[in-house]
Amino acid sequence: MTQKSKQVGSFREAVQDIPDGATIAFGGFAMPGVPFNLIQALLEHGARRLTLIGNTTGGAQQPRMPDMGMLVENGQVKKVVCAFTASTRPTDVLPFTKYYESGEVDAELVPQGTLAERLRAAGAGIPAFYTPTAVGTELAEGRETRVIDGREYLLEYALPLDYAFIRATRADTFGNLQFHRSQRNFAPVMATAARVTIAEVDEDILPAGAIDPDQVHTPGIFVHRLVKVPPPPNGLWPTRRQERRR
Amino acid sequence: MTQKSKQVGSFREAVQDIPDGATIAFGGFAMPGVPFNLIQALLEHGARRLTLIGNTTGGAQQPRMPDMGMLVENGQVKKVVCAFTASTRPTDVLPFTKYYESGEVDAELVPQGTLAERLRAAGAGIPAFYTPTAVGTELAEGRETRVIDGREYLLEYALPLDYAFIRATRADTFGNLQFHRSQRNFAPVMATAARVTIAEVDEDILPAGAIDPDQVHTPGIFVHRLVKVPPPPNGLWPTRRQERRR
Amino acid sequence: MSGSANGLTRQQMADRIAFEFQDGWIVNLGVGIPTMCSNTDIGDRDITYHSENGVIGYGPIAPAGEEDLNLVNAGGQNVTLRPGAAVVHHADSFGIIRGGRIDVTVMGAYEVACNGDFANWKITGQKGGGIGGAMDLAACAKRVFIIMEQITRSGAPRLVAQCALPVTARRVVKLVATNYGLFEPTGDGFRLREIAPGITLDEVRATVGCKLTVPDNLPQVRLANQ
Amino acid sequence: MSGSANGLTRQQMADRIAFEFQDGWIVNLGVGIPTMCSNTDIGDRDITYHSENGVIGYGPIAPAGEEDLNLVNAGGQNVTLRPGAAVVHHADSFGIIRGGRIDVTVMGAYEVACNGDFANWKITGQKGGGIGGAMDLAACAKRVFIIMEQITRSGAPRLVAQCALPVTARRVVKLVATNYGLFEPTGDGFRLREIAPGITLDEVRATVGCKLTVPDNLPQVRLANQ
Repeated sequence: MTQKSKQVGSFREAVQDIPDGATIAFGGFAMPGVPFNLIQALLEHGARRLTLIGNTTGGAQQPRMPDMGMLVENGQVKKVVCAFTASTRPTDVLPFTKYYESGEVDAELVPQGTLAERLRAAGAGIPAFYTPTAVGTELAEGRETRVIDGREYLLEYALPLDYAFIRATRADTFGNLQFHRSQRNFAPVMATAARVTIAEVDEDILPAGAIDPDQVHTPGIFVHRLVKVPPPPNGLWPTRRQERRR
Repeated sequence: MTQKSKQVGSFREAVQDIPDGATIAFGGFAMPGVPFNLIQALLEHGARRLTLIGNTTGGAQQPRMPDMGMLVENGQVKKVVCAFTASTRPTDVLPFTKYYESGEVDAELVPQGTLAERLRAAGAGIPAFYTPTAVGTELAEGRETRVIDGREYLLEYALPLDYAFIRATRADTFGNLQFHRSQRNFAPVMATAARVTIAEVDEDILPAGAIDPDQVHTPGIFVHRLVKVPPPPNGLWPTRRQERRR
Repeated sequence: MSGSANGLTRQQMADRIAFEFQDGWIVNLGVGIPTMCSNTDIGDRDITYHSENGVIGYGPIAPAGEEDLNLVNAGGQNVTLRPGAAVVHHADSFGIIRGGRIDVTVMGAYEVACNGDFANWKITGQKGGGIGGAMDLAACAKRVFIIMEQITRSGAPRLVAQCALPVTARRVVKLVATNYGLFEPTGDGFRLREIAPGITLDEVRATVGCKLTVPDNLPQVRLANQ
Repeated sequence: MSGSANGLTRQQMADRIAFEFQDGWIVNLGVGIPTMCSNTDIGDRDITYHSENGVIGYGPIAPAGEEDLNLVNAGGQNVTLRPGAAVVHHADSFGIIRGGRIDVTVMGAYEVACNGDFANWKITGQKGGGIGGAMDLAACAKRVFIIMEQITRSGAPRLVAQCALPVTARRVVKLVATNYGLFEPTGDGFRLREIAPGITLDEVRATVGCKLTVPDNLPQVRLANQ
């Protein structure tokens, strides 16, 4: 049994087959777990009419790192699916907002837990499920609900992906991944939901067998391409957080 | 912030509050992960009219270890919910079968993946979900189905628990658990589905902080009582497998 | 931002809410003032702080220079972990929330209505909004506590008869701390439980947009753990 | 149990099915004869064996005395792990199955119908049954391959026009290996792809309970990897 390594040589190579119209999710919650280098490569690659999925559209922090909003600014995006399509601070206008308000880009606003569960459902072969979240709100208007044991629930559908871009701390050649602390966030469920998962990895790729099978966070069967993140300035790394000026 | 240890001194103490009529799940798939010692304590405790949930009713292997079937034989069980309520080998009659055939005990037969997902749903606040499993079979007769994107799915409901009995390899005083290899199986989802989770633990209970937070399999917030399994013969441990005589 | 010009400071509002936390609770703190609850001294009560991103059992903000850049709370601040912490992924983290394991979620809000509705994700006229985990938490936590200023920048009440903004969840708020005092929605109004030092009852009455019930012996807001 | 008195042995049936596995496939092997597929030499094709209990990437049965008593395959046998293995919990394991990641599931069966229905969980007159993971696997794997004896103990066909026993899933079986040969359901019958050494075409025809298609140049069952 000859295992081939899933490591590829560059971020450019990792994203080169992404077609126009693809649905791509980006891991990350605040700085940890954002695949900065893969997003940068996608900006350079230029695929268009993308549907992008992630927690936020980005742009709320300084220094600004590659984010969904930059792909929007670059004219590559048809639609975003996020838990934040605007800031909750009235004075804080996201870079994404003007494209959304002008109608150039569409957006679907999804509660964060529902977003995570829709991705998990897609990966787990569950086409739809019921959730108490958002019942009685504007998001539930006109939507199908169901009363179960006296409580009202909203029907939500799986959210399958063409690609997941994620960042991990450690990987072996088979694609088994480990995340450090809150770097994990959406990555494991996005990996299960995607046809193709591409991971940028902080540390050198290890031989298969170097990670304890009990301690694998995302099994390699869900991971298709690995790229080692080079040290700065060639690779992009999380930085200390500074609040965005407002 | 003073953390109290969740360790209790005996299996008897761990199960002493279990009332008649409780719904209890047992972890385990074949030998690994079966909470033999807690099941033994429940046999001695004597609670009745129990609804028991697990992969099988037991009794298919020698040497026979404490299992659901023994609680049935002991007159403590109202109903079981399992992925096996009979053997698939016509010649292999389970101890449970005569109680089921005589009507003394009720049973609900659930595909194993649906069983795991119903437990996971209960723990994750999902009251119901759709699955492709069992569509077109006897199990779907008279049940609600739904066509989504051209495929037919069956509606399944969450399966909440009063108690989960599980076995782990390692625990800290806060209840964080690690499992070794396939000992894990149903335990993590049962722990999330239960009001009260009781874990029997192979190794000495560690101080909080001794388990790397990235490597916790079941977070302590889901675990309420821990009992260290004593060495044999006082504690019950998995043995090498022998096929049951038939 | 500075503290309120009137009544309680931001930290005092957070403190007052934190005093309500009971031993053994699992607590989720929203972005902004709520995160300050974890700074409050509540004695030897054992609290597990949960963050939407899957961190269970975080501790204080990390000292400058000692941050783990892969470890943040819901507000994106680099935090520390306390012994017994665990990390799960996002779907499991919201499983904890929807599964009813969170004893209290503390959030900011634009408005709270007397029936327990509240609004904190969308501003009038805005396209889009910022829901984050608020709808999951509000719908599923055992208790929702709100911390907000008593009035808007333009002086309008935030404690209202019914929400003008799109709600986050309905009939869920149990307790509200503002810079003017501590309030409970009663269905048809608010009950003032405690009043902030330096704030008069008339000032409170003038800034609540619906019926207000005031007990005979109105205590001042408690500002120390007891 | 011993091998079949007629035609292929149990291991030969498993071998023939294993020869179909393609490089990179994720394969789930059911209890009984299917588990023997992992003994087959299929050259340097890289196969990941998945077991319902969450073991991804298991290897051969553990040598006596070297068993890890907490590591079993779907049949409860103590197995080994190959490099790159990973363990997940039961809900995640069946997420892998329902999510369509299993390239083939190999199972035993009582009956296979010519439309691809099959039955393997409940015997006539029995109360209850043994489903295990069979319904999830059958409904969701990319391919279902069956290994079973050609006829029942009483001599009745197992390859039938329609299942008499309650089915496990409908229209899913792609390939069947029996001791008599290799068969494909065609909708209105079975196509005999290969015949076992020592078995005559008349014997096959007499033991298939519906229409049988036989190609002009019928090969013998391939018994070695190529």
